[in-house]
Amino acid sequence: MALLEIKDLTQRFGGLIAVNDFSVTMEGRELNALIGPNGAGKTTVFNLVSGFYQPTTGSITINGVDTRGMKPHQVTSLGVARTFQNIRLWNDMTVLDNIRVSQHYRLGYSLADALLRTRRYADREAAIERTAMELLEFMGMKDLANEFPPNLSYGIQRKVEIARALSTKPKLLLLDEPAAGLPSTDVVELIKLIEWIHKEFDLAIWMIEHQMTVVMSLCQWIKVIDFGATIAEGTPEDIRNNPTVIKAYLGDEAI
Amino acid sequence: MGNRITVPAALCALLFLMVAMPHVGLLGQYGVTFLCTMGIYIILSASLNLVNGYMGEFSCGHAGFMAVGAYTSSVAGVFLFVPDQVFGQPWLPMALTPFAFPIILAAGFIAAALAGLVVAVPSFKTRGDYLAVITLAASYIIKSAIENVEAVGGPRGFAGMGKIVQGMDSMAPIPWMLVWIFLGVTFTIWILRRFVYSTYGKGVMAIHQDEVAAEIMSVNTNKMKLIAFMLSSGLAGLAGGLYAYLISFVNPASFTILRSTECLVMVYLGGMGSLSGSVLSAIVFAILLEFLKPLEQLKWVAIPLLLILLMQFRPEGIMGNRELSDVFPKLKRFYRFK
Amino acid sequence: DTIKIGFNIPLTGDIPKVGEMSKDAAEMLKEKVNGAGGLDVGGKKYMLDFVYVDNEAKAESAVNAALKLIEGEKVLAMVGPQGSGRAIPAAEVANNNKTVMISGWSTNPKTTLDRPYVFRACFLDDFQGPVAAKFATEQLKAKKAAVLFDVASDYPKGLSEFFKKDFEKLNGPGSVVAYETFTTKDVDFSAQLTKIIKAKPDVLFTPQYYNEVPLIVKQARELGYTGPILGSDSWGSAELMALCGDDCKGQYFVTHYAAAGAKGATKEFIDAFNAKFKQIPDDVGALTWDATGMVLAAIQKMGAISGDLPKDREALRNAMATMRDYAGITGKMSFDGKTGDPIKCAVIVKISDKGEFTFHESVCP
Amino acid sequence: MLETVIQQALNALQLGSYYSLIALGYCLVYGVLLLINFAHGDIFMVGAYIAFFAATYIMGQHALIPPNSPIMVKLVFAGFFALIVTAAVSFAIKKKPQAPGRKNYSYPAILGGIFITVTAAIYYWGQGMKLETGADKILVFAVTMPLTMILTSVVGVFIERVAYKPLRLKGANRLYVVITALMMGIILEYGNLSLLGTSRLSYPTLLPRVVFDVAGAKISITKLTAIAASFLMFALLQWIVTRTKLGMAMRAVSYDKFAVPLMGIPLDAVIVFTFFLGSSMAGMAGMLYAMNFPVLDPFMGALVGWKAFVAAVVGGIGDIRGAFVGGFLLAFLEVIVAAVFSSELRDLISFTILLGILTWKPTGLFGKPKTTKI
Amino acid sequence: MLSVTNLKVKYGNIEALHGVSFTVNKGEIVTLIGANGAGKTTTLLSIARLGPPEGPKVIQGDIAFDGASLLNMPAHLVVANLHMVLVPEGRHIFGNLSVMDNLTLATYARKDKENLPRDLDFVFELFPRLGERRKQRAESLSGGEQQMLAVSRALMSGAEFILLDEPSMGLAPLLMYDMFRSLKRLNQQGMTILLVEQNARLALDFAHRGYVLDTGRIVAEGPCDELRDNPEVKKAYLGG
Ligand SMILES: Nc1ncnc2c1ncn2[C@@H]1O[C@H](COP(=O)(O)OP(=O)(O)OP(=O)(O)O)[C@@H](O)[C@H]1O
Ligand SMILES: Nc1ncnc2c1ncn2[C@@H]1O[C@H](COP(=O)(O)OP(=O)(O)OP(=O)(O)O)[C@@H](O)[C@H]1O
Ligand SMILES: [Mg+2]
Ligand SMILES: [Mg+2]
Repeated sequence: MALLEIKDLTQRFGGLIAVNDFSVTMEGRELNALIGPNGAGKTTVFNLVSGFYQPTTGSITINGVDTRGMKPHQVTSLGVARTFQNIRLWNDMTVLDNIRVSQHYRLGYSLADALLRTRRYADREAAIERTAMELLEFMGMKDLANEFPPNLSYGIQRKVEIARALSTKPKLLLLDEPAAGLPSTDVVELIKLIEWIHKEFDLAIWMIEHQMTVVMSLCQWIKVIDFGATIAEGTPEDIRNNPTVIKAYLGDEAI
Repeated sequence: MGNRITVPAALCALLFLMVAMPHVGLLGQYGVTFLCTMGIYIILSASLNLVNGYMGEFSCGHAGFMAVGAYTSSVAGVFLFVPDQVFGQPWLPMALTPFAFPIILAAGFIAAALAGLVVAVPSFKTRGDYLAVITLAASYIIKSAIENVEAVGGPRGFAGMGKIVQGMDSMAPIPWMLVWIFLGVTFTIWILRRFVYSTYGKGVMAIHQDEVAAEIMSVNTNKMKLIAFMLSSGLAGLAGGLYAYLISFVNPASFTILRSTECLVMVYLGGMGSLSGSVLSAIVFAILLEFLKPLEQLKWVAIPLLLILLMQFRPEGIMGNRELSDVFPKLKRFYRFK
Repeated sequence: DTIKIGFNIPLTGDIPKVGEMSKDAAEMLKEKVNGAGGLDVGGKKYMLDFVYVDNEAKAESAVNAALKLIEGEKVLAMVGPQGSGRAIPAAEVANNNKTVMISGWSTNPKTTLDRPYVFRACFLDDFQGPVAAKFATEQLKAKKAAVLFDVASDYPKGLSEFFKKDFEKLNGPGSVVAYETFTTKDVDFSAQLTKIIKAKPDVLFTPQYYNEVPLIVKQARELGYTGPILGSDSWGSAELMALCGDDCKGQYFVTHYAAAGAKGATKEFIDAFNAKFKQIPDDVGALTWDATGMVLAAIQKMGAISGDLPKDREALRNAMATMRDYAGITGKMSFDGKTGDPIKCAVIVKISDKGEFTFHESVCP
Repeated sequence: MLETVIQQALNALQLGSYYSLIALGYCLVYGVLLLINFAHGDIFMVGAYIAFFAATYIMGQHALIPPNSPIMVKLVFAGFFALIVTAAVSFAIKKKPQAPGRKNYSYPAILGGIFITVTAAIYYWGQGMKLETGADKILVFAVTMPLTMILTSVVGVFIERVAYKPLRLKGANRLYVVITALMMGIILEYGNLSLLGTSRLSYPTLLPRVVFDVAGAKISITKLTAIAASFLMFALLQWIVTRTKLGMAMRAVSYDKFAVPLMGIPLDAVIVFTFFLGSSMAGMAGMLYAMNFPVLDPFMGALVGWKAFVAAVVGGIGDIRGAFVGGFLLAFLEVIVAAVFSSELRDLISFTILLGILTWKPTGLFGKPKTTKI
Repeated sequence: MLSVTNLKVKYGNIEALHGVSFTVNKGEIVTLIGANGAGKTTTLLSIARLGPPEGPKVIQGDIAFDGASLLNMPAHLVVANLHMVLVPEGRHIFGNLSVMDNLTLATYARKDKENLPRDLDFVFELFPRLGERRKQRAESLSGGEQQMLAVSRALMSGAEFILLDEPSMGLAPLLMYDMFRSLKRLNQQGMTILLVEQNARLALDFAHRGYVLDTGRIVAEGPCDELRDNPEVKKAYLGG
């Protein structure tokens, strides 16, 4: 059974059609990209998958569960995590807390436990903290655990956001323009990081990205949409040489 | 672990002092009531801080929930222990009052918490200043509802709680209300601290800082809001109950918008999202109120002026969103904030 | 030696006028007595020392104030609080601490209800209400009456209920054709008045405070109500005419005393007050004067002051409870020893075309 | 029957006109700074008092300068008074953001003119001449209104400068500004109380007490004025906010103060102008209110202020139409409940309905739901 | 035209720039490159005179425009009188206004009303997408569309000197290249440009001269071709 299955998804905003019956299936452990001109509907697709919008028509199933009518936090608990096009960390919480709170759906203790400080509470909190610290350690941010996001550079914040997403133990990780605003040098690192995550955490990654270096060097399968509808899909090679894609999206580099 | 007992020990010592001092005449009734009022202020500001500080909403109807608690506790008490023309003969002998009192207060807590639903449910969809008005409307509704219930005396108010306090005194000659309020304060701080320092409760702060991110990062925002509002209003109800028995008389006029305003001032004066801030500000506020009385009308020019100046120098309140233990790390030795 | 008496009054809060009036009256009385060399108790002269504590018109600060006076200041007796909202809780405190308290103004039965140490200087709603009803029926020849009052304020509410009861007793059920309410601080009554006018009453009874009366009367007239308007003692303020102007002239209200055309002690009081504070004292002032006066009279009645506070307070209480025919400026008052409520007469005042409060008739229970 | 319906409708209209006028002030400031200016209700109160002193002074009833004082005193006083007014006006004009930086020589002329006329006017009335005929009083009304509006707005702007601006520059959480506003309100109330004492003031009748008869229903000229004023003000504000670039700038400020100067817009000027407008409306409302409910006390602004705030929000705070409609909605609710059900239940029912409306339309009647783009 | 000398600025009490000096001549394209947190944005904010609470506070040094110091000129006059406009990092569009209103507002302080139609056409031709979204509430625009709007606003405000902070952020390649080409065109028509760009290679291709910023200091400068060949720069910013 497919990890993610989107069938003829359509999203209207008033008059305008942001996503126009869009379909895709992803198996576990894939690393795919969704690209397309600005305003093509990429982020909207992600918003629909993560349950932030309710689709006008069409269906989204995750591991065979239809997510229609689910609230985002329920979708997340099905194993879908995401990052945002513009970073959305909780700025008044330490990095560590950011990563602890995002495990909310699997706290494993109740309000009563929290107030009475039961054994279960103690164990679970310890476990949660452990997970968080491990994650930070993995990503080499252990010493930043008690920093507040605003004091971190843009690149690090991106990494923290990815860590936060990972802490929900996702099977599918959605990255919305992870390389945006990173200097060329950091982009190289980011590529390594994503590759590593994909290997290490045994999950599927689906990313939106405008920097072809990232997309081409990472992804196995690329889907190109414009005006919400698929205009091309295939391996990096196919896409790089696909005339429609060049015309609608890639353009020529000469300045 | 040493640091685990220091705080309880300190509290017990305090409690002992409070019981002992009046006996050796170190603390008169006036002092006692003053401390009581202070205690009630602490409960009010700390509880409102959960919603206005930690969750970042702007609830300005706290007095309404206080009223619910006050009336419920009063009626419950009178119904159980005092002969009353409306509620008939008492059900229980006075001797039981000291034991039944926590239950009476609990009744107030629960009733207020339920009243909190009136605000919590809209808060799923509504946010910010719209919610502020909902809370405001709620408090108006509550007040005007009470005014229309003849059974509790309408605007004339409701009395008879004095008997119960006397009843307790006849059991043992200690400043009962002070003790109860002290326990109430301890309970409030205890429950709030445990809530906001658990990962569970931190969900509330996540909502404050970025609700969308919170929802998508698996925080069940509606549930958290529900809990926060009910807990907050419940504690306000507790404060109300204690207030009712302290004054041994309640009338709707004691729960006007002004009361809510006081709560607001204390919360923001102390700092959004700082329990120790709320406690501090409540103490400061109570002291100001009492000791500036000689200024008569000018008092109400002086106090706001002071507060405004204070905010100019500390635009995030006395404590900001930090706790005493963050300001004086040494304190951490005595208790752990985990 | 001195005698200390405490005043628990709203110097701030939303009825500061009440506090001010009480304080002025008290100050005047103090000067009068001390000027005469002090209060003569059993041949010994005592200077008076009055302590004023603000209760902000809030219940809890009324309690604090009471305790402050009783414990801190060790007063012999406490005057006030004036409003029932404050008087009831303060009374509880005073009674528990076995200290005489007398409220000038609180008309709520709860205030003195089985509290031997608590007294008041004014008559209750259940007396004033009937008086108003009787007057409306007999003098104003009213068959149908309308009532407009503030539900959120206990005093007007209680009064209105008694008026309704008695007026319907006199003129048959349903004779109160409109029974309309508003809430404290409202200023627009046109909706209610429209309803009232539609019901075509012969008289409009509105037991509201002097600052609301002008608005009610003005709006009633503008909406075309022409009949008489009857009020209660809460009208009886120096400010009424300043605020109301011509609209109020020719109207009646029930009260404790009539300023204009007053005689004897009453007149002296008014003139002195007027001279001192450049304004006519309202009923709060007068009642505070009498309340305090009664306390002093009772002290004299005690015969001697032992200096042992609890004992003196006890003695004072007994002296108060058995007070007979105290000739106050708001009329003769007696306590029957059982309750703290005085037996006294009410006065019907007519507002003359010169805008003075003129004596119309006196009604006794 | 019909008669009563009309009468009640008129009652609701005139009550609503006050709610709306105040609500508009709230809404204006909120629409720019996202600041619930809780002091607004009390600025309204200040407006009423200013209107009182202005009117009584002009009518020579006031001892500001006793009629028999020597000419010089009067002149000096008049000049001083005129100076305040002129200063206020110049402030208003200078800060008008249309022409950033550009020099404009017409101002000195205007100001001079204003100065002279005001001096003359005040000197003339300073004689303490008694005004008997209705015409004179209407003249007084005509002069008092703008005077009140200007002076009140000076108060409003002053508060903004000394209390709100510093906090804004410190980047304080907006709720701290809200609390400061609350404090300011209290200061105004008790400041007034300790200045003028506890006795209330009675506003003089300026407009003739004519009562019109609409199909048996009655309405006085004062009430009509209030209603008319509220509609006029609404139209004016609606025009400014939606039609002019200044209005556009105001809305921009509310969304992102940071970027406003980058458009070449003088942020401060926009804010000052907003407060100027808002407070002058409060002033106008205060005066009309005082004329209709002629008992002035320092707390008169509190309740009506809160209610107007509720109205503004239910209408959809930040939206001019919302405030306007909200004001009337509240009034009609109150009147209808009082008229149809028993008036005891007025607050209970009307607030329940408002609460219902907000639950059903989470951003009020006109408020646009903020599309959170992620 | 613009000369920054020994600029030191603080956020609260953290010093973010420790004495930055550089110049931009009329009709030039100059680029600032540097790692995250190097101080590029800070520099631009100080030039645009955006101060606290959000912006930095200048504590030393000077910013001069045509020789005259800007330090005590309010931000809005920098735009209105000097026609020097910043496209801020993070877009800062007015989300509650429509796309069209955003563009109109940008012309607030503009005197030469006659050129408005021309510029509007230019913008819509450069970003056709905005033309289609004319009526839409700006906050619901897609990331890239918002970026387009931010740049367009600057173009509408009749700028003669434009400060760009990561204009390509979130733009699709095609559009990005189009935009840079158009900017080049504008530059040839006399517009002066100060560009901050994460994609160092692109920036160096685009600009005439460049400065390399590292933790609040200028560490290298010169014509772009030189910088491109400078080994340190290669290693540190062009990713080898
Ligand atoms: N809430 C909304 N209301 C109205 N229109 C919207 C809304 N959200 C998105 N849109 C429109 O839908 C289209 C798709 O938006 P989306 O954010 O998915 O684009 P995108 O592919 O992410 O573009 P980019 O690469 O620039 O981020 C855009 O044209 C946008 O204007
Ligand atoms: N508002 C602020 N408050 C405090 N420090 C800040 C603030 N903004 C930036 N800083 C600090 O100033 C330094 C320079 O930041 P700046 O944003 O100018 O760097 P940058 O080169 O623009 O980075 P980026 O490539 O991420 O845009 C950084 O160390 C940053 O942490
Ligand atoms: Mg996107
Ligand atoms: Mg930057």
